[in-house]
Amino acid sequence: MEAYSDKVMDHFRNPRNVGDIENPDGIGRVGNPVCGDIMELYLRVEKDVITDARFKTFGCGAAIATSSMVTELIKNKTIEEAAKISNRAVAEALGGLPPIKMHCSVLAEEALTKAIEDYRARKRDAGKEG
Amino acid sequence: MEAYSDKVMDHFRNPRNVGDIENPDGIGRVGNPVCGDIMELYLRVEKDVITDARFKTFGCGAAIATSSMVTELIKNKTIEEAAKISNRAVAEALGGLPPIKMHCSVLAEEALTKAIEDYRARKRDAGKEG
Amino acid sequence: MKRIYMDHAATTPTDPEVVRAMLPFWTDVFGNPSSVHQEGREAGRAVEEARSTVAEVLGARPEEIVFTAGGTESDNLALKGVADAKKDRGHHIITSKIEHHAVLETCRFLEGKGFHVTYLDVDDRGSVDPEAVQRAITDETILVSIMHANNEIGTIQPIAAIGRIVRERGIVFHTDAVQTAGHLATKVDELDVDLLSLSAHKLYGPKGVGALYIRKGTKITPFLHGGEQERRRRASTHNVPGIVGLGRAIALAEARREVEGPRLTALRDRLIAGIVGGIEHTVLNGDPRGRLPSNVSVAIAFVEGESLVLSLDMEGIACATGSACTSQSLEPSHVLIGIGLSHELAHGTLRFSLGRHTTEEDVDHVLAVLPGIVARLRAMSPLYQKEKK
Amino acid sequence: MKRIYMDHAATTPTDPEVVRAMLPFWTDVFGNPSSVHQEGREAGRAVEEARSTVAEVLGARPEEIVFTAGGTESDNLALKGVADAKKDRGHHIITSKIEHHAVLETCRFLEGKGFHVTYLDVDDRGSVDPEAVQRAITDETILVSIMHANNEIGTIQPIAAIGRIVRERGIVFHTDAVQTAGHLATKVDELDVDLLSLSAHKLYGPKGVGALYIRKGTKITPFLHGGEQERRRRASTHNVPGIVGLGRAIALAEARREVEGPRLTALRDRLIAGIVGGIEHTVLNGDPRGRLPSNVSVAIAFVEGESLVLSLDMEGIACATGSACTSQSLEPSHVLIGIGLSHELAHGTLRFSLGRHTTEEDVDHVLAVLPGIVARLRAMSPLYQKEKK
Ligand SMILES: Cc1ncc(COP(=O)(O)O)c(C=O)c1O
Ligand SMILES: Cc1ncc(COP(=O)(O)O)c(C=O)c1O
Repeated sequence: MEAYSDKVMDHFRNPRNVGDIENPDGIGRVGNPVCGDIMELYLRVEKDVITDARFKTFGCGAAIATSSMVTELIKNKTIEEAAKISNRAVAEALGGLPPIKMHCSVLAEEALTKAIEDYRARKRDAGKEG
Repeated sequence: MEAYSDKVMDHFRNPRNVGDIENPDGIGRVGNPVCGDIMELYLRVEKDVITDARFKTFGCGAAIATSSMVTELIKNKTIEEAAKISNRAVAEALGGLPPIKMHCSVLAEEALTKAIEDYRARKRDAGKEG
Repeated sequence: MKRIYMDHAATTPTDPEVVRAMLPFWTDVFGNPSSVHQEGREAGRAVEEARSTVAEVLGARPEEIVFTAGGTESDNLALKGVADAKKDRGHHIITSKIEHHAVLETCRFLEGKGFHVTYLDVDDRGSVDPEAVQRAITDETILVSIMHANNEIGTIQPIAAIGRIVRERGIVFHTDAVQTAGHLATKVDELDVDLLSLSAHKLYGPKGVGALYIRKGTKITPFLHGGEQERRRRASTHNVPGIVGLGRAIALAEARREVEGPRLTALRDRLIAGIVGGIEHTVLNGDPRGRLPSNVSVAIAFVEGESLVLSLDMEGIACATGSACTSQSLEPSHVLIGIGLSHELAHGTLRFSLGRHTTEEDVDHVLAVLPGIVARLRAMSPLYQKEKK
Repeated sequence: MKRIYMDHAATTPTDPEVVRAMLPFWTDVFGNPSSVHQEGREAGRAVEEARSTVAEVLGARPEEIVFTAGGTESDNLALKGVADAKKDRGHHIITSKIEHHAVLETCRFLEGKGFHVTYLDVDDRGSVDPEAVQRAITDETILVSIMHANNEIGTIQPIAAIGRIVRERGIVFHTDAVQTAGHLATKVDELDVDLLSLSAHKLYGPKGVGALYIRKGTKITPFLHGGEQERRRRASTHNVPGIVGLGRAIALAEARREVEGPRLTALRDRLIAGIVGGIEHTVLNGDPRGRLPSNVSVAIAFVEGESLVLSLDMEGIACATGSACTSQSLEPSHVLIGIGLSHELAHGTLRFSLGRHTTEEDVDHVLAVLPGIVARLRAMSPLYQKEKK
């Protein structure tokens, strides 16, 4: 198989920000067991800035590495900035992915998008409540 | 390619009885350039006994070896005895032939048959004349 | 770090004795066996010796052996060759859902050419029921192809029982013995087969060479068209060193088979017991007894196979998740789905395939390392979390 | 007795440096490139390096190279693959009467599957006329296959001129470069081809491995069905040592090509002059100038080729009569008949194909030995006798 980059292997070996966040401000859950990848992304947001991000992932090396990388990329970014991070950006930050593994970066982008959507929805709801 | 037996190679290397016979008592000509083998067999016959046999052959190693062998096999045989020599007998005397070369032994048998026919025809004609 | 290679079902290292046997045939006895001259004849003799060796191991005649470029070509030649040769008699082919892709993809290709293929179900241990074969046969059936043993889960099929049923109906019977030749007994009369595929690199021979046994009288259209090699059944200049290597490798494998089988079986069962007994939520795939002596296939819940393989690789252990050939695919293994595993468990399956150099220490090392890896990956897994809750 | 090998068109000895390059890949770097683990990745890297080398020599991109089991498989994949992929556009194929059997027999097979094949005539030097290709094209034409140089008579075809005509009509153009890769320039853009076949054992690489160049965008149905290797264009476990050997061999051949070509050409012309000038009733086959630097093909009247080859063999000289692949056939070579030789002259054709180790002394030794052999065989020949009378 085409080898992973050193960056990917580093993030696979030592994934950053594994775990979940109690009472998160946003959650993104994507993937399913059929394709073999499930990602959960948890956000802690304060004043529209992501102060913490954590993930849990069932998936291949690339899935774990992209999850780890996406948490790193979004930490201390505003929601607006984070929303602009594309799957390409994640893959590039990892020093590239084998072509057949690009879908993992897509999944990571989707998890992020969902988590942000979830955050925004909660905020809207909270706004209504408040 | 499947190798020739030592006997075949011996007869190819040192073919017996190469040449023709002036005013032979029988000639057999078989084969054609399309299949790549042409044999001419010449007989000297005295009192129905083959006292000399010679050949000329255009053909592969097996064709030359079977020609040589057939001359050896028929020398000093009566015409009747010689007529019974089959292609199998020629091939066997050579220690066998590769399957794809068995047609050469068939050709040798045909040359012999024709030469004997020719001899008998001449004898008949001579009888008529005489 | 010492490497522990447990992926012999993907490929084996070539036996150094096999390499030595091949060596003269590149630079010294390098002729083309089709040539008339000495260089050609010497090369030809080496090919025929190897053919006799392979024939002997299979209990076949030399002229029933055709050399190919590997298991895939043997399977393609068998299936496409018989389908084409018998197309006037019928268009129905029977196989199983858990065959190797070399058989399944060939069947799908043939479906595109107007053939009908029945893909038989297997039971939860991966076994094909001979009676199911019987029931699937129609007047149109021309060919049945069932593998001798499965490359992923190791299940050994009742080939002789199927062969009896199939062949008495005058239907051609093929078995893919790529995982068994040199490892189990593969006498073609005992197996009752017309065609048998094997591949050298699965039995400590070189990659890129294999053979197809073709029972005398079996009609088959050539697959590779060209020169007249292999009695016109397979064109192309003979891979002389490779063929010599196959001959030597299968002779060596056959000679040690009866000692090696039980040795591997003991190691296999130790590894299985250690994993299934030592790690929660794990289950053995395939048949506990009727399986290849080398095969350990376990489904490890809540984690994904590639990350297990990578983690083990970092610890010096080489193994596989599903079939090596399809590791690039996103779909879970058709074999594991075929025996009824959930997608999740299929994705979490590890295959350890043991070999000649595998020792008890190796097995114990795997057993020492694996639980920690599983625990670490489960700790990251959203599925495991849910299970615990 | 020192052997003089002059049958390099049948096969070449593998370069010892190529053998050395392959050696680690049987026992050490023995993994399956499809595997995830280190053993697999290392093997995979070696395959990709070889692919880049082959691509570079052809002026192609690595992803346009598919590794196969030799020239025959490359030709089969090219022709059957394009025929199947393009069958909805048309059923007409154009080739020449003097192609290798790997192309011709494949065409005959395709005729049985409903394709129409035009077999173009060649002139008396064995050349295909580009305008004849142009005239043969119909709206139904999907594929043209013309070899780069002929294996029997050495004639080099005007590939670029044909390519221009064919490709501008949107028709796929294949060339069999098995005799030229590593020996002549074979840049795919200069040759203007979509597909190009080559085989390692003709360029001092190992037997049983080859490649097909497939220009990006060319639709082709796989020939070997199975796993997902080679971007799904050719299934089967990679023959890693063989592929590494092909890479090394083609790099070495390419590096010495511009020196070796003129050297061989001089030896070739010396041998031709010596035979045609020194032995009565002999004639050069093919094109005196537009021919492979290594090829000497001469028709020797009144004698048959095999007995010439055997006689030379006894003197330590290895050469061929017509194509090695078909030396088992009784029919005279279709190539020699194709250039208008009589059956008799075709049967009496000798091919000397020179190579890296051929020296001027070797050539002179052949020239010293051959006349006696010819005389001896002519003395036995009933045809010669007639000529003399
Ligand atoms: C059962 C089975 N059949 C066929 C094959 C294909 O063999 P090869 O890779 O030699 O083409 C394999 C291995 O890859 C296999 O395990
Ligand atoms: C022109 C040509 N094409 C194809 C082939 C077939 O190559 P291989 O023997 O590697 O299959 C050969 C040689 O045999 C050849 O000379």
